[in-house]
Amino acid sequence: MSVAERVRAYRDSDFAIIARRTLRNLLSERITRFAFGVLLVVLILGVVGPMIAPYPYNEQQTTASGELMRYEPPSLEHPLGTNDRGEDVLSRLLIGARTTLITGLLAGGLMMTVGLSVGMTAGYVGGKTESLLMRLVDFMYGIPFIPFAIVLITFFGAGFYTTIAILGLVLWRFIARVIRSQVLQIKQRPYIMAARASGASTPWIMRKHILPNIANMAGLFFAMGVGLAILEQAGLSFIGVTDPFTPTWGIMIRNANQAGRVADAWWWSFPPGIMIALTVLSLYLLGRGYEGGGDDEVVV
Amino acid sequence: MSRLRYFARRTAVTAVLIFLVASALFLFFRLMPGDYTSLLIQQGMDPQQIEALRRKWGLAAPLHVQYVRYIVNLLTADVGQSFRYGEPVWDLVAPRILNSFVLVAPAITATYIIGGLFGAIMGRRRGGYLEKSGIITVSAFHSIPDFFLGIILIAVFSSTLGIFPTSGMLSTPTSIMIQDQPYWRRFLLPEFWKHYALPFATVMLYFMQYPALIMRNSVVEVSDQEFLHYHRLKGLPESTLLRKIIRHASLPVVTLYPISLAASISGLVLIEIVFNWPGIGSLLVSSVLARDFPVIQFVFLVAAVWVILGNFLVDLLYGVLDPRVSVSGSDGE
Amino acid sequence: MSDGAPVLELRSLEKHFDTTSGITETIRNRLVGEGPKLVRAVDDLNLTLAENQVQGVIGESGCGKTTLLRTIIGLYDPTGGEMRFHGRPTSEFTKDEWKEFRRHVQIVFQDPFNSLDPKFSVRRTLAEPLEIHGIDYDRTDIEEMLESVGLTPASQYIQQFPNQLSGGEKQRVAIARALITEPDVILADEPASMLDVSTQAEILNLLNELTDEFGVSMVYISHDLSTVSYICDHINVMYLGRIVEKAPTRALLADPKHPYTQALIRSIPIPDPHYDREQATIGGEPGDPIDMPEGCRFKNRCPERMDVCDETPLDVAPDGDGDREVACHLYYDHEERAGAEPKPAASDGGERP
Amino acid sequence: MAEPILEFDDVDIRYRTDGDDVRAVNGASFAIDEGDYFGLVGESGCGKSTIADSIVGGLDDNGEVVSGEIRFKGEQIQDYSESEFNENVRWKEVSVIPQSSMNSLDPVMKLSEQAVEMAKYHTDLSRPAALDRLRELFDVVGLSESRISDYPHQFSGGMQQRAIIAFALFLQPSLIIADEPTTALDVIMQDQIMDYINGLKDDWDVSMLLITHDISLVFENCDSMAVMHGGQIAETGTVDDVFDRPRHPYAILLQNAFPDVRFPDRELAVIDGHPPQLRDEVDFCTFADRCPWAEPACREGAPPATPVAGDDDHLAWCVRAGEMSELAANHLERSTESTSILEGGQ
Amino acid sequence: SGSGRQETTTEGGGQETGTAADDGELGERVPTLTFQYWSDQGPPTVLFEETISNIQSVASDLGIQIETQPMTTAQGITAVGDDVRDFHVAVNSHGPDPGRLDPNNLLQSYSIDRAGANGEYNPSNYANAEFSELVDQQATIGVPEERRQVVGEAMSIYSEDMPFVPTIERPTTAALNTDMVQPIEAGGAGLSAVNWSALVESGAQTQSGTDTILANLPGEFLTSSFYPTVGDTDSLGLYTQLTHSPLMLYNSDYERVPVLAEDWEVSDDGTEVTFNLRDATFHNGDPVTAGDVKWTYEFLSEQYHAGNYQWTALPEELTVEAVDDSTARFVTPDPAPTLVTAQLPTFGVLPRDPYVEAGIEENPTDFEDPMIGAGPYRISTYNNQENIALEPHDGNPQFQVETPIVMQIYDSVSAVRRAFENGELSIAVTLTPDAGRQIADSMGDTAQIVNGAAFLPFGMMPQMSFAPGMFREFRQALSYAVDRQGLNETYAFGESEEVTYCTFNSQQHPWYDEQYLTEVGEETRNVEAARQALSDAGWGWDDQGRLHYPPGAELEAWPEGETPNPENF
Ligand SMILES: Nc1ncnc2c1ncn2[C@@H]1O[C@H](COP(=O)(O)OP(=O)(O)OP(=O)(O)O)[C@@H](O)[C@H]1O
Ligand SMILES: Nc1ncnc2c1ncn2[C@@H]1O[C@H](COP(=O)(O)OP(=O)(O)OP(=O)(O)O)[C@@H](O)[C@H]1O
Ligand SMILES: [Mg+2]
Ligand SMILES: [Mg+2]
Repeated sequence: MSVAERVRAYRDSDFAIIARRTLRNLLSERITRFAFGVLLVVLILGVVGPMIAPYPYNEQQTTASGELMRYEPPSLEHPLGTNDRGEDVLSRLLIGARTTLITGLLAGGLMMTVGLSVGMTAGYVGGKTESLLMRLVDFMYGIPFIPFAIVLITFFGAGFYTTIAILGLVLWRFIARVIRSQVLQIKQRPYIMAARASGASTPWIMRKHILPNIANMAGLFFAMGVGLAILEQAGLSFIGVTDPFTPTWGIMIRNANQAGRVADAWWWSFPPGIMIALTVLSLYLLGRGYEGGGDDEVVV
Repeated sequence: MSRLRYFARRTAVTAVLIFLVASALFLFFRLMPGDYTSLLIQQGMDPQQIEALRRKWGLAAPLHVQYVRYIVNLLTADVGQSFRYGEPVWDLVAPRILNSFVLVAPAITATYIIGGLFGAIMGRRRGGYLEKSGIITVSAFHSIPDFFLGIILIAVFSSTLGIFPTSGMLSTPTSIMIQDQPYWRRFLLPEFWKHYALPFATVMLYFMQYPALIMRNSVVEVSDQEFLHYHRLKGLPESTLLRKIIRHASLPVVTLYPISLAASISGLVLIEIVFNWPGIGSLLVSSVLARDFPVIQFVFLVAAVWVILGNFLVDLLYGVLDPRVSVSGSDGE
Repeated sequence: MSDGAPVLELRSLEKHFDTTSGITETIRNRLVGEGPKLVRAVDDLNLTLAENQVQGVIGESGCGKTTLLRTIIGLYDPTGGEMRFHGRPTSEFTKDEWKEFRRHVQIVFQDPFNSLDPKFSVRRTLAEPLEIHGIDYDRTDIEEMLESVGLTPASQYIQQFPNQLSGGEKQRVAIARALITEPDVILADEPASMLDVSTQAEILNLLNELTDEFGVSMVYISHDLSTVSYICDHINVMYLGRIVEKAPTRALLADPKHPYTQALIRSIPIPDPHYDREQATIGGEPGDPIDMPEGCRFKNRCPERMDVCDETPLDVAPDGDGDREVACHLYYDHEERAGAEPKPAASDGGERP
Repeated sequence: MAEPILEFDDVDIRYRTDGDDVRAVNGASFAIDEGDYFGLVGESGCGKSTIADSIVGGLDDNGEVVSGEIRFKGEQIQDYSESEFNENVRWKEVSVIPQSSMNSLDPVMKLSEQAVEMAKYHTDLSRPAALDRLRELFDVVGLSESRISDYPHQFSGGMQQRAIIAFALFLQPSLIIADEPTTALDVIMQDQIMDYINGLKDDWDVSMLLITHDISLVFENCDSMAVMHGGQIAETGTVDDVFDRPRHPYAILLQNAFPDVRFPDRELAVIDGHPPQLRDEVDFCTFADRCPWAEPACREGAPPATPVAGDDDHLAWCVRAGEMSELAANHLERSTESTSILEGGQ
Repeated sequence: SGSGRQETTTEGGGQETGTAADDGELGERVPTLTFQYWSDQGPPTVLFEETISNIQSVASDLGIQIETQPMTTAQGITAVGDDVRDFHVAVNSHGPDPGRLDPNNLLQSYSIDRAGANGEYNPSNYANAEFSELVDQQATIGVPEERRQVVGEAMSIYSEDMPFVPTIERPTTAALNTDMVQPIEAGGAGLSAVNWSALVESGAQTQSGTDTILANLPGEFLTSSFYPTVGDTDSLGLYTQLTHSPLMLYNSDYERVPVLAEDWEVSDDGTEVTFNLRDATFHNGDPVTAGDVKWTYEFLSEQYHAGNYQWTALPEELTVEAVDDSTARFVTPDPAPTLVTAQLPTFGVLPRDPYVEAGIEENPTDFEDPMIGAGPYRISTYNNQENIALEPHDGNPQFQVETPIVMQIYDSVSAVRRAFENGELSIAVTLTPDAGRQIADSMGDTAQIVNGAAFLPFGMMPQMSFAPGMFREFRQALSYAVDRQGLNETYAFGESEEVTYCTFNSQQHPWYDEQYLTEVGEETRNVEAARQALSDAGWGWDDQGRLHYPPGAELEAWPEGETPNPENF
């Protein structure tokens, strides 16, 4: 098959058609268009940010006379000023885009994976398995996240990726709940019965029918999960149990707060705060997607 | 199944769940590297003394012995002594829980009432400007990290405008003054409310999203229900209809309320820290850092039980609020 | 396939659901000495489906029609009785045979709006059973099948998704999906009842044609006698899990024997203002499949109730007509049968999905 | 015949949407005489419920009667406000048996409370008096009086339907609108419910607008009727007129599409195509695209009301109504040729 | 030197010559180095992170790569105690517990029998038999001069071996609102939550218009476990200096000054210390008698050895004779030199009767504390975990104070600073230097910033049980590579002092004695010297500039999971 043909074949595949349709739906509203726009910008920043950063993110800036330039307010040279160590805030913000994004995406992905597996298994298999899994979810809900995350971090160390893993491994609970109820609904649909009656195996049904039908919802919850992960990571950073050498936005706020300069060095704390808020808001708005996207389940 | 039997069964399940949680917590924390004595070592305590201490605290015994002891103690309502503070965990934790509750309960309640009303308005103005901007607003407040929100409020209202104090529950002299008086006396002081305003506002702004959005969806959904149409056709006046809509739409919001109340205990850790609120969250964090197992175990247990009971309560509440919910059906959901 | 044997034969088929909930109740039942709470959704049911025959099953909501259908397709394990496919008991089936069986028995559902996967295009919907069974196919196979259910030109439909199809078209696709594996039996669960009259006619006509053209047999389930009579050769009237009367369509309509059948037929509105319908005289609600009365299950609503109705009726062939049977004491010759004990209803078992 | 209790005169109803408006009802005209049972049939989405809702001001918020007159007992009501409807029309004069009884009763209120509420807003009946009345009506519809303070979910579908009929009678209205009152029910139950509804005619002195897609219910229970298609009335007249001399192609085909248990071998008529979307101005016959006898004139302007056989009470909105008896001859002769198997056997 | 000895004891000679780099032969590559630090220490954590960044910025010049491993304190200590070898350098510090004003405690920490995987905390896993012997020796030398000599020798070995790479002194920062409180005079220690001496020495007074001093306290300082059942020594500062006066006390210049005792005399063999008491009264008005002194310290000792009071660390066979009402004699079978330098200055005298009545003897950890001491302040209100109110007590012979104090718990430095700037506090302690700077900026003359230094420096602790920390040259290189001035600048705004001698005591410490110490680095970094130190010892760099060990170097001082054998050192 030539490339063109392959592209065309792909374009005509059910998957592509559905994806296009979903995208079109999402883009049809002003709010979600805005959210998309913001996310696109963040994504681009995440990819090229480190390249366009004007200074190395951890280089202490000094004046010509060798004096440390700390707490410099914004200037042409340093559009977002400098921080307590005299590092260029803009550069850190740009690097932070990537690390924050990685945190969000990986943790969100992990949440999705676990939540989806648990939710789907519970929903589809039912019976004892279901009650067992749902009790597990209840149990997870019973855990106060921040303190528990600290506990886990002391188990596994406060590495950048460990934190991501911990976020993902605890926060999947809300996804599991929603997915399960969704699967419970879907599995009652006659088309599932039809497939079963035609001899389709459980894995087949899960893969071909259930998964695609919850894909939209899963995608939206993935978006919310990413947002949640970014928020919670910021919270953990604030407490000071994440790796502070990887400048995520959360770490930037934490550092500003630790230096007690949130308000007076506003150029240091507000940009990451605003970026977090914008990103998370966009993800939420996207996650809300179409009407009544199961908001009521998202109590975390 | 009769309601009574259902209740008994749910209670049993809940009790088992709590037991499991307690066990899991025990195991988890014992697997953590280090215990409180490590801190003592560093601070210069004699190794022999540490050994004696570990024996005294029962940390030297094999895990299963410790476990049995822990469970037995729990059953006899003995939650142990804090290693770090050497005082009964209960005495340490109880006032903190009370303080947290004083902040959380009214704040979350107000959030649910105000958020719910706001959501109801949004739901009625479906498709309108108010709805769209409302959704964005409540979501936006939930997108700002809560601690950052708190810090901003402090920066604006305390540091810059000087309207509210920056932190704490009462000014120090006042809290000394009223310390021998009953707890509720502080509620009579204007000063308390000044301290209360900012943390309260933070909790409210941050958590407004849930009730508002759920209420909105719920109102939209209920407004489309047949029985409402029927009510209208029966000639009930607009105000009565509205009351009915709110009553029906509140169901999911009301049932979410206990869980939210419980869940926010962990969410509030950061807000408590920012506002220096003497609540349970900050104690928990510092206890985790210090490996003060009896305290951690107990607080986690309290949190878990709170959530579990919250769920339980919701189930019961649902049965009361909605006569359709058959008690046997809701088990395992 | 063994010749001569009916395609599908159900003998005393039973499907009971155990609705006892939880351990506590089970223990209580043990202590009190009660049996488990059973829903006897299908109870002692006999049905024979010959090749190229269309058997209708009608009955009120909740009488067990859907359960019957799901048991036949193997989604539920029968609690008792036997099911034979081409003379072979399904209980002896191996896994592969089950798969083969599922290829030969296909299903069409009532609700066209939900019976197609919204994420599957028409092409994939039709291809799926073929893929499951590892049957080679190409686009033309699918197009041909679409054309034969009246979706022409097929190329226009093949890329569509269910939400782009009308109800009637959806149902046609569902029928095409059922036919594509060249089944011997189609089980249809009121495929037309959710459609508008005009479309309903379309589907009924189509099914009529297809059963002739493809030579498939069909079990057609409905609560609406007028459509059943339109498509079926034979009608089985079901009441609370049992078949209370079976007869060729015309015979049944013209001369219903069982009081329930009579009531059913008399309740059907006739689209003719000049026709003066004799109204049915039964009242009450359909019985509860959990607490079924001893003896005849219809006795509490029956206008012809007799003392003997406390005994379970057996199937008899009134007028000695081998083609029709009715389970009603009115048609017993009680003297002759004296001594013939009614079969005790089997119990035990639970859902074995 | 008595005075019409309800008249529709060239009524257009629209739903505003984000995109194009939905022109749900176009140029609808019909009249229900006092004491008459009037049937309205048509396919799903043709506007039946919209018509019903417009009578009691129950249109969705985005719906509006844009032109024409709706007269109830001679009063124009199409421009009534909510409160005017509440005062003058709803329930005291016109009550409704809604389409889905299962979902129409407030699930968290006892039936007795719902009745008391009704009494509170429309009468000065005391609470005990209201309950007494409800008991009385429960008796009428065949429900046990002891169950008036049950919750709706404790009733089966048929019982809920009957409770709703009781509610409809509560204030002795002069018109009852029954919107698909039996759709979800089994035949036997349907028959019983229709029996009750029919019985009202004698005891209660009401008129009825019976909306259904099942033409046989109309034929059996109504005096006159209208057939609707795609937002337009296709044909009105007495049931006998419409049955014996249908002149709108849709009315003809619809009757033939219905399986009749008496004639299981009859070929069912198939009506190709779907009703139109009604997004644009409806100045054509909405049945034209599906009509085997359509001609260009059908698409040039909304069809005029044509009296059938000079009878002003039997109208067909078809430009070819006059030719229909020839054009559709083979459709019209259908039922006469075979004999009913029901009678045949007896 | 210590590490030199290690090298000779590990067989496979050759590397001793240290010339490998010249002939281009390289040993194994130095792995990515893991720097562990305590992430839960608040302001110090900021410095730890700063220190790592500081090294990180020259890592490539040294040919090494650095990874960080934040750990909670408990976890980090456990890891050291178990000799878990997943980090190479710990960046942390010794806390300024009052007991550490005598060197004994920290010397003991570095003794060989605490090294290795035995659960005991030897922060660097330092193993030097000679040093350890001296440490043991000094603990029982009764004659102060002799002991000073032995301690000096031990310190000199330690300093030479460099198990600790010091960076800067631990600064203390406090601020006073001079609109509310009169300025105070503070010694080198400044003013901190563990050291209120400046406050009591100056008899701190409010300005007219306010009548109470409002100060902050970090959370761990105010729990219902008060003296004598206090949870850790940190909080003893609060009790000994404010509420429960001991016989003598370290003042804000870390010098011992008499409080309840007029003077004291140590017998020649160091087994007897005799105190002459001054006229003093407890808060309940009773005079402080020798009987109270006897009861207090014998009781504390007893409880410590029974495992109840975690902190007292008094000698086991301590007896106290009440010679007369105003003379108390402390007797131990063996000389107990730390008694007068470490323990007695930290533990206040308790009135016997009220405490016995309160049931302390039957139930030493859970009794209703009458909260009576002889300190300059009396506890008037005590809100568990919230605040404490103190009123002046005029029966203290040393300190005269006039103004009540209320202390309130605050969890974070920013919260303290905000409250202080907002006028909610009149004294803010345990600030960071940065916060002090901010307060100075925002409040100008209305704030007095009190800077001081704790008596212990910050620094790094290379793990000496395995490579590369086991090699002195590596530790030396680390010491050269750290930019002490830069740290002082970024962290302490230049308010601290660079520490260039290897010592765990900083210049403020009463036992600091430069003549025994080795200078191990410079004030600013010297990468050249660092590289030189390494290459001199046979280390080398490959083409990509990555650091390699000397060829054939043994990389473990002792196997993981074991304890070192003193014979080998
Ligand atoms: N999984 C199940 N567990 C318990 N009871 C069941 C189950 N499935 C069906 N039943 C019960 O079995 C009886 C028969 O149900 P079934 O769905 O077969 O009826 P039906 O004739 O298809 O009704 P309808 O016309 O409404 O579809 C009903 O009383 C139903 O409640
Ligand atoms: N609120 C609304 N907004 C927009 N369109 C609407 C609204 N309500 C109804 N419609 C449209 O108006 C048309 C007529 O609807 P209506 O409910 O009157 O049909 P119906 O004949 O009662 O159908 P059914 O038999 O399904 O009840 C349909 O096309 C429907 O989609
Ligand atoms: Mg069914
Ligand atoms: Mg309708």
